[in-house]
Amino acid sequence: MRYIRPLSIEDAAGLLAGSAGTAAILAGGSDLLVRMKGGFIEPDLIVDIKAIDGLGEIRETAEGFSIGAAVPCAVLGENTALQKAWPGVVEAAKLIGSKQVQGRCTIVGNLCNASPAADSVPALVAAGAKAVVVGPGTRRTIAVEAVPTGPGKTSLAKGEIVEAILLDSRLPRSGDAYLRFIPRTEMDIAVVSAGVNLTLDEQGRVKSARLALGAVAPTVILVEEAAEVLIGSKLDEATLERLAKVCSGACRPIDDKRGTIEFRRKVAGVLAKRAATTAYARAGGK
Amino acid sequence: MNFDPRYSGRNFTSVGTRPIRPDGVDKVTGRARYGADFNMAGQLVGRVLRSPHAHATIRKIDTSKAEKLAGVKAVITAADLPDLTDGDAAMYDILDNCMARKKALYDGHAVAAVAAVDARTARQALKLIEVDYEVLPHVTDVDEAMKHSAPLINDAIFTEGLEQKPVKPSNVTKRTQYGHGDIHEGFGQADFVVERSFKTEQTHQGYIEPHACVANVSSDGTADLWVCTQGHFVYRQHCAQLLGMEASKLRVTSSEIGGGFGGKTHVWAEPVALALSRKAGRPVKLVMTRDEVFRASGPTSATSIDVRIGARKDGTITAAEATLRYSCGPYAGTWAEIGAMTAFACYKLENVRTVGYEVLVNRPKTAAYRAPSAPMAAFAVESAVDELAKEIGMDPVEFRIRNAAQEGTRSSYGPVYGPIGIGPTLEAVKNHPHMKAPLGKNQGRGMACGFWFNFGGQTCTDLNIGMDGSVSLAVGTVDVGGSRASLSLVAAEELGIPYEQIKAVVADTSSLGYNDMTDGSRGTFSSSMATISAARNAIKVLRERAAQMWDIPVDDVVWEKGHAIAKGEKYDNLAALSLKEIAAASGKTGGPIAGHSELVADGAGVSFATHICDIEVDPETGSTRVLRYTVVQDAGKAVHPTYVEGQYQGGAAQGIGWALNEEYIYGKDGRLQNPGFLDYRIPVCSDLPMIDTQILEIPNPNHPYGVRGVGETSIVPPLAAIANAVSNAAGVRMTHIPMSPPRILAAIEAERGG
Amino acid sequence: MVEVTLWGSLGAIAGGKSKVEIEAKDIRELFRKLAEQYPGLEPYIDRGIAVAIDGTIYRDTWSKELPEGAEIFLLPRLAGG
Amino acid sequence: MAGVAVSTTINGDNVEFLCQPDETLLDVLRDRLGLTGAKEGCGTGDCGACSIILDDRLVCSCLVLGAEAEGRHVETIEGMAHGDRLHPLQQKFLEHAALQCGVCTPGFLMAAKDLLAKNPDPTEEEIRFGLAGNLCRCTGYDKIVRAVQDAASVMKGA
Repeated sequence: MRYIRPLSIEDAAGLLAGSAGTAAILAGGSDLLVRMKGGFIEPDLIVDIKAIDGLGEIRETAEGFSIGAAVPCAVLGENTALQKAWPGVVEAAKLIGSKQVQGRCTIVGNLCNASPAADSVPALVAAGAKAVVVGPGTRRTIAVEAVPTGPGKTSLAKGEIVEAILLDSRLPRSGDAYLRFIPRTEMDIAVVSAGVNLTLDEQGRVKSARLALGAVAPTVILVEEAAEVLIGSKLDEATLERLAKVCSGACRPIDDKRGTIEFRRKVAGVLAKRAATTAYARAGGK
Repeated sequence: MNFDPRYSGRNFTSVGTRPIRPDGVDKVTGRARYGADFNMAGQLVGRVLRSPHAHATIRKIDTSKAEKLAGVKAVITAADLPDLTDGDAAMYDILDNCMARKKALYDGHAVAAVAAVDARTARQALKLIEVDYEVLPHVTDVDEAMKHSAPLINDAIFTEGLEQKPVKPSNVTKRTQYGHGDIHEGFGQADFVVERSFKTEQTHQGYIEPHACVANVSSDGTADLWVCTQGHFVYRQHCAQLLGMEASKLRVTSSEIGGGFGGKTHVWAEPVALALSRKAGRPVKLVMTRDEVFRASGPTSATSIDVRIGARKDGTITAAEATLRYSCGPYAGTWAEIGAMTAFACYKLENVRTVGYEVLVNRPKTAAYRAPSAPMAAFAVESAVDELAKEIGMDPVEFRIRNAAQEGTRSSYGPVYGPIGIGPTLEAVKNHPHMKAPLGKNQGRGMACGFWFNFGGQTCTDLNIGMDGSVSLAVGTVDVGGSRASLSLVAAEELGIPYEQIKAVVADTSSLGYNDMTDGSRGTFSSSMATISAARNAIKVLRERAAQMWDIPVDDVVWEKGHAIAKGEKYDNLAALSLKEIAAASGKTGGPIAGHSELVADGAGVSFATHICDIEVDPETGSTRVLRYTVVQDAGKAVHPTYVEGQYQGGAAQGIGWALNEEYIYGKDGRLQNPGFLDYRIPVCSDLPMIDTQILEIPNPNHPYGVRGVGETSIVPPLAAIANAVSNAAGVRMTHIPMSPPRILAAIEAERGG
Repeated sequence: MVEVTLWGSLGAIAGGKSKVEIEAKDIRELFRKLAEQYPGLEPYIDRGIAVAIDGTIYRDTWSKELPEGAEIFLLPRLAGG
Repeated sequence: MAGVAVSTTINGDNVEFLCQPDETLLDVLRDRLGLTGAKEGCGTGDCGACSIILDDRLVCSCLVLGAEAEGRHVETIEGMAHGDRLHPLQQKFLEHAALQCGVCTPGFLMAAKDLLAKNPDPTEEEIRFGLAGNLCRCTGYDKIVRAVQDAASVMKGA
């Protein structure tokens, strides 16, 4: 086993592409080290990307925000501009693990770990976030929902690294929110989760909407019908009930140690309602 | 000198104060040494290979490849731990649990172990051990295991305690029965009867420190064992017997212990570590991973309980009955029996009958967990009691007060009670402001009572007085939560000297006589009795020495407030001699001054508690929040009240976790799905409110200061108190613990649907 | 002479009796005579039996006297946490 | 497997060590450097008993590789007291009996120190959520929360 800390993203991609055995990217390590401890992975090469210039930064650009792959989630919460523009994304990122894990974990790691229950992913999908994917001599930008393809599986090719997550700058009258259900108040993996992102028109009606659900299918799902229900509404009681129904119906959950099919279906609808209500209020809706 | 353990009322100087514990600074600076914090020169790393199957015959184990791996110094299987138990069935079960002999009986059962130069080599070696399993059908559910069609876990088990000896083996090892009166007649007199079935899932003690030990066996037959344990003397006995060693040649030192709650009263990997060290000829350190702790140590029983209680319109219970089925893991136990004994212990009953069934399942061996078996029985009984009060139209507290046991009541398990605290705890709850606080929407209040026996047992304490008058107190009961502080207070009280003048230590097995474990809430009860006795013996010596110094008869010397005083007018010119002055002269008056005590501390007082809690339920998700929690419990006498409160709060918190979220989840394959703190959800700080406590002191007549045990009773009421609160908040009776959100939501939906 | 009450399961072994009369002055004598009169009880006594005397439970004290007229109750020995 | 040479700062002292690439910082602290104050309760970041402060961030040392400590500042429980003078949090933990078995205590103290450094005047709720990554099985957290509240008021006054 080797541990290497490259200084450029190109070197990192090259190392990964050129490795003969199992190679792993180390950013926060909060998933990788747990898998190593459990014996689920024994990498031959660990590529620590934290020394790569720029990867540990959040950059504000004309188009919005670029969050580097090595930025710990705790730092997202400390960035007031990001917090103001995308409170739902930030609250989702801040829900990952404990304070201890917050100091290490990253939203890119959360995305690439490809768990259907990943906290930041429904919020990122709802936000329409994009991932910058760098490979040996390649660079492409894709929608975040295109990264995970199933539990623990991604669309990334050997040697590819997600360098950053891009979030658009905010239109007026916009708001997002993320809610998850866990049995305790902290330290749990989401049993069900919902991310909602809304923009309102001048009358306070929903103009555009994106809603994503977590832990109810093999990957986080973007529920198109939910957006259709929301658009044009002022989130009256009937709309919220329809939203809940559509979201419950969109679930394809399983029974496991964390919850039952019935529970996940029901609670997906409840969380969608509640997250939509919060996002609506954040967008200035009344 | 004959020691008189009877209670004598007195005014205390030290007992009842709240000084800082003697082991405190080491624990806040990281210097305290726990099981895994000790190392020996040349030490190897031990690791255990565990069965992935819930039930399988072990056809063959091939260790040859592992043995050839560079850095591997020993590989052992059951063959290296030959059966020396000589027909002792209980010891054989311990041996088999430490290392599977013919069959692997649960997911996580040890089948082989290695000692290697480092962890990586040890891990690799485990992978090279080839075990040929024949997988057998398994059963993990307690009710399923009782069915005739269930796979047999041990075909030599024929149920004990039946009127007719069974002709076929089964998974039920024993039936036991308790009670008195005639329940048929009693139910005949009832105007209201409540009958319900309950289930509770298996939980783990959840101590934060995994089992850890360092074993060092010499070729001369002597050995040392450093280990985190609740009872190093018992560990010595068990290890010595299983390894064929002489007990006195095995010195066991108890490390600081990072929680036990009953889980560290059983040997698990310690005999394995000793066997590895013996084979390798080097010290071996063996530390369990968290996954191993869950899969292969500790858990309590899963249960299935039926309860029937009848009462007259006036609120008098006329009959009570319960059938309790407790899982034991794959080895015989007495868990249902304890449940059967404790179930109705809070009440004064004319007609009562409880029947317990001990049930084998393919799960880890059931171990004691804080008032073992009592919380589940209390959950079932106290839920039914609440429901019955509701049917009659009585306040649940009043209903319990009306039926509470008192001095002179025949307990449901047999003996007649002496002075007890159930009535006072109920009266205190009735008058507690918590009971009158307003509740909001979706909020409910519940209360429940609990009982635990408390134990005494064999205890040995040495008290040595230094030449400077400082006192070292050597005790043999492991300090699990501040007992060195409380025992120092007791020594200070008896000797009449300041607490700070005393240093208490837990002595190793070669430095002190045998002590039973710190279990059954006995630590402070028993060791304080032995400390009082040792101090009184020391005082006798101090008086003799003072008499020598004054050259007067010892009968004229009394001990008061840390001083020898010559009694009588003729001695008016003699100034009192302090303990320090007598100690300073000890070299000339007969040598070292000490007091010793070896005794069986019997007469531990039974203990009762009543808890109140408020819960909010989210009716859309089944989520719960504990809003407020109050514990009222009888301590007999609180020696160090802060640590008594700590025991009350800690037991309540464990009970809250059990009630709401903690459970062993097995897959269809018989494998444990959640062997980690991520999905075995013990309460975190943000899950709980402050836990208010009220200490009652109803003296135990069988202890000089009136002390009862306090450690365990606090985990008995929470399951029921929370179930009653959730039921009141959600408007539906909860019968399955834990009341996880999916279970609560399903119950609410079923109620709405029905 | 003391009257000794046996818990449910133990009674079955003593020929279905829930109470037996024994001439015994202390716990040691009680155990010895019980084993003599009801050989089926011997393994239980060996495994450990607790004796409640007027409500107080004794586990290991052979020398404990059994006062005339006291309520004597035999119980199994238990595990604690 | 070749070892990684690491040069780092621990509790203000320059420390150099050699470790395996897959070795956690917790194992390095405990097994190579003799700093056994950080405990392994789970090895998966779920209990917080191994909490340390790494460049002003509270982390679980079981989820950090030893190799990652290169050039960084590590604070452990062993560096919390100044000589024989206890940190106010340590003192208040003792006074409030905020520990029973004490195995979680070093982790709690590091987490509480980090919490108060970032939020000197936390509410009870902020303390409870701030310490949610540290499991305690003995106390029910009541006395821990009170000790942190008391320490916060002492430290504000100082």
